[in-house]
Amino acid sequence: MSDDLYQQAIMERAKQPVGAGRLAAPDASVTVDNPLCGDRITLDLKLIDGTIAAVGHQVRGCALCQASASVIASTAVGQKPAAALAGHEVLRGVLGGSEASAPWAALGIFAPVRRHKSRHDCVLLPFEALARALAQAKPA
Amino acid sequence: MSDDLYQQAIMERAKQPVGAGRLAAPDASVTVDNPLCGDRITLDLKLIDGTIAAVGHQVRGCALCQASASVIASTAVGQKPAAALAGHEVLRGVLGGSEASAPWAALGIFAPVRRHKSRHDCVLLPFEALARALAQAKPA
Amino acid sequence: MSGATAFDPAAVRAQFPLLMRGLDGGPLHYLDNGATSQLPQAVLDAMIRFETTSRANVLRSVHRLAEAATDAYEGARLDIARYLNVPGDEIIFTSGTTSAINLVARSFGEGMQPGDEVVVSLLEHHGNFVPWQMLRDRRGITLKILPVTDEGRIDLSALTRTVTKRTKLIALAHVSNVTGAVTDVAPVVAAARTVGARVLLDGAQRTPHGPLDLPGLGIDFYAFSGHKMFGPTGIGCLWAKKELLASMPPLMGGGEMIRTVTVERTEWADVPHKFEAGTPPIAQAVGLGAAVRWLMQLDWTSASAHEMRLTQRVLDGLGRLKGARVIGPSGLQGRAPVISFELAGAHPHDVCQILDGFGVALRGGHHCAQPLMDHFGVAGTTRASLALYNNDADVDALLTGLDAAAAKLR
Amino acid sequence: MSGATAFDPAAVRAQFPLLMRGLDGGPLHYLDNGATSQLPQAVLDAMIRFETTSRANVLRSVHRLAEAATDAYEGARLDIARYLNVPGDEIIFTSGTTSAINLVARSFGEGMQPGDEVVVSLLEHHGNFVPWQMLRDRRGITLKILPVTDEGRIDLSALTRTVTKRTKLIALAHVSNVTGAVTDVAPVVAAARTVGARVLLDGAQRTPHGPLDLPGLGIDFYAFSGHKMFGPTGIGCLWAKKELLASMPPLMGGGEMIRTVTVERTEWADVPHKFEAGTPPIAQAVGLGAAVRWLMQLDWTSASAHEMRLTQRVLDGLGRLKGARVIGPSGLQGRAPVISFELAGAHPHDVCQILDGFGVALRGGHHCAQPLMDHFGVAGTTRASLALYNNDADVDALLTGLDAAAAKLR
Ligand SMILES: Cc1ncc(COP(=O)(O)O)c(C=O)c1O
Ligand SMILES: Cc1ncc(COP(=O)(O)O)c(C=O)c1O
Repeated sequence: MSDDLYQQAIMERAKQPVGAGRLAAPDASVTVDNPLCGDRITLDLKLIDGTIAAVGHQVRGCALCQASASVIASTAVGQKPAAALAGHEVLRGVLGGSEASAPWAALGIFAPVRRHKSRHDCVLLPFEALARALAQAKPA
Repeated sequence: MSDDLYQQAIMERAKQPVGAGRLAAPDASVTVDNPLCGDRITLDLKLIDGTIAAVGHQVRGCALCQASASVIASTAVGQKPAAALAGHEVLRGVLGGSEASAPWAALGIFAPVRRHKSRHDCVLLPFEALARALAQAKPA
Repeated sequence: MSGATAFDPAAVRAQFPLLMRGLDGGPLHYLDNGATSQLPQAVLDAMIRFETTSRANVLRSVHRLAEAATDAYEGARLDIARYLNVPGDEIIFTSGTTSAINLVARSFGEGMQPGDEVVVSLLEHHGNFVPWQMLRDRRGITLKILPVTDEGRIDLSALTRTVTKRTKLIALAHVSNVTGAVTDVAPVVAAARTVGARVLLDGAQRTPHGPLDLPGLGIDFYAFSGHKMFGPTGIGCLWAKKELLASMPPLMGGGEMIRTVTVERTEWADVPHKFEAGTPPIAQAVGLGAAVRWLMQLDWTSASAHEMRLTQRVLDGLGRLKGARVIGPSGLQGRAPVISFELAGAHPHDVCQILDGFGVALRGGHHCAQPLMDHFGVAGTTRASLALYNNDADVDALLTGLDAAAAKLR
Repeated sequence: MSGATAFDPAAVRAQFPLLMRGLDGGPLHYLDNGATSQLPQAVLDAMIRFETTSRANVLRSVHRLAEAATDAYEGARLDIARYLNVPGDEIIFTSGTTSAINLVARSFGEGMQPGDEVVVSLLEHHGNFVPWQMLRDRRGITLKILPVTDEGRIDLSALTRTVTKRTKLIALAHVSNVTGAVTDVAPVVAAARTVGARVLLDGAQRTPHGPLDLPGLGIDFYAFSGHKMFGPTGIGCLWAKKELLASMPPLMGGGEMIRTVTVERTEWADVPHKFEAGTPPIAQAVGLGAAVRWLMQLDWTSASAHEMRLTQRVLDGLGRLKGARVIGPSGLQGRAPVISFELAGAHPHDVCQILDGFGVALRGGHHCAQPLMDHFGVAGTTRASLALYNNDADVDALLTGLDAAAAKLR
């Protein structure tokens, strides 16, 4: 049954997402679409001394996308860009069948998504936005 | 067996076609192609007092096309345009299963073509040329 | 298979091997017919028969196989023409609705001048929207957009102020793939006639629901896909009046569409072959021919009544579901069995995913109609689209699953 | 079906239901493979399996059927990419060779300026000739034509004087569908590189004869059809390097090829989907994937040797037949098993018709290569085109039938 996707861990993150809402004066801000489903995330970043100080996001997307954005907001704050970007790899690993490792252990909640290829992009979209936002912030 | 197409009656007409060659000063001259097979006929007409006085043809086509042009040349000379055009209908009839009637009885040799739809255009092509040539000659 | 027989939904369903097989050992409630319908055994058999007894290229060779293939291919064209009540040589085989409409945009459309106008609506599928946007950007035409009503219909009251002397084409969905609204064609044709514009209907969502009389509609172009009407993928048709087709340049060049080719110049073959460059989708045409023959032996009065009864059940069920909002006509009048809805607080993909757990196949998202989604202020909708083989068990499973989804997601 | 097995022609032939069935109770000697090849049971089975277990639209819905359909479709893309030794996302599904080449002409070609040059050859199939003529008439480019040698090969010695700084594309047949000549690609690529031109190969007659290493050829575009390589009709592919595809505008607009659509503007999706507007030929892609998997498990060293041995037998037989003239290379070097010939005094259609009486399927006519026919001063040729399932009995029947035709027609 595919509704094992909607376990408590994911639904809690999706319903009370950490970091929901835009930041006031972000250092970087990107909007990314999923062309196939029309989902969209806007992700704002604030960096202080090369460390992620705040993450805001506005998601027009499914519970998986919401939950993924929430994990970013709750994990990436306080990280250096490289550590934050590592989350993208950890998530790909989880979708490929690996375990989620610290500091991105929370991504383990997405293990049930693995079997649902058509939903991989839903959880990956916020991380794509994060990567682009960090790239945008770099030259500043 | 489909080689019943190549009976003596057709092959004789094809090998010694009546009217082969161009006319010197035709009143009408048309070239018609079969787009699907690349066959081509040029048909020349001479009319005297509204009667077909001579037919010449140059065929780059198969035995069926040659034989058909030959039947035209041997039958249409001396006819009025309306009688000549009637040959087109007689031939369609033969291909549909009817008997060939005088003065176009010679078209009966094409009865075996009936079963070979892909060859109908081969025998019809010279008659299409004849129709166009007569149309061209009319205003003159 | 000959003569109209009374419509028996269970007997019809039994002819669809995939529906009978079900999904992972459980039943399959296939309600994603608007995306692609299932294939009846008769169509599969016709294609297998073609591949194993008559496979060859068409219009090319004189051997018996090639004659059989050509007969099958051209015979399919005639069957499809009968389904639409038009002459066979007005049917052009394309690879689908999208390529049919793009053909019109790139051929008929190239004859337009800067400032000429094409009128579409806000509810068009991207397949009848993007080609005209591209034409606009290529040729400098003006793209005008008819609004939609609150019930998700094209707002035809806007025709008079939208259509002008510069209007060359009005291109609209016959049936919306999102709202299920059936367009009232007569006023569109009337508006077009007053200014000499042509009318194109995108029939992708109409053709699965029974035979048509295109000349009776008074339109100029009709486009549709095989895979949505119980036929194969990889095939569709463009219908247009012969004089119109004769006046249009071909889009693609290649074999079979020429009369003569020399190094200097090329003369085109006659319609319809002028528009069918290269080897056409032969087996797929044969399959689509079998699909329309299959469709034509059904009693469409009963089949439509069956589709409408199930549609009403879905609408009623959604009416009882808290937070559900139908995006489309509330009643059955002028409506096809395509039902889109929003479930407050729940994303369509999550709804579809949970329903998949109940064996119910739905589609969620923008349905290739983003401008309409923007208009209704939603990212997407959830859509149940029915075909004549659906039954009460399908509707029951849908409504049960939606209750569960609502509970879980909110 | 896994692992390369020794090539057994009889065992291969036994996998083709139509060949086993024969024709009207007699044997079928199918030598019209250059027009369309036959379909092995494995491909038919793959398509039936798709239609009866996984049929749904792709890339759209999240239900299990749609996931299975998407996997099958994208999996086929990867299999085809393996056959050509290229990355999967460089394969674009089209409806055939003709539409693949027209796509290049209408997309890459639109970037050309008046005076820019496209180089083709005199032996091209209309599918690789007419699109460039149309581009010439549309954009004012210059179309340059490489001559052919007496042996029916593209005369590559003319490259240096033909290719100039204005040359943007050299578009040639990889294998001629008339003469069977295999084009020597290296000098073409070298000539193109010196002026920064791109190279397109029309691979329609090459892909049925074993896997390829496209990157090793150094070319930029490759086009081919499924139906000539033991796959379904209604499908073909364009391969091009990803950067090149990324720089090209789409030809068709519609669903699946967009990132976002608003009333004002549209952003395209990434390659390859940018070029696949609308519902693609899904079952046909699945079938073509099965065809290349089937092809890849054969031992192509033996299979090619088998094809070449039969080709030599045909050439020898024609050498003994009075009045026969081969139009094409006299030997096996740089030659595919496509053999065209003239029989003095006999029209190709009559030859084919008489051979049909012997159960031999040939093609006669201009083979969609009228400029080449004009060059050789013939209205058409008779062509025997072989595939790996042909056998000695096919060659025997051909040679016996030709003797009879010669006697009858002259
Ligand atoms: C060399 C060549 N190019 C192009 C084509 C056109 O292929 P299709 O008709 O499948 O588009 C063919 C086949 O007829 C061919 O032999
Ligand atoms: C109304 C409408 N138009 C056009 C299309 C495009 O059809 P296809 O994808 O078969 O080209 C669809 C189907 O998706 C549709 O529903």
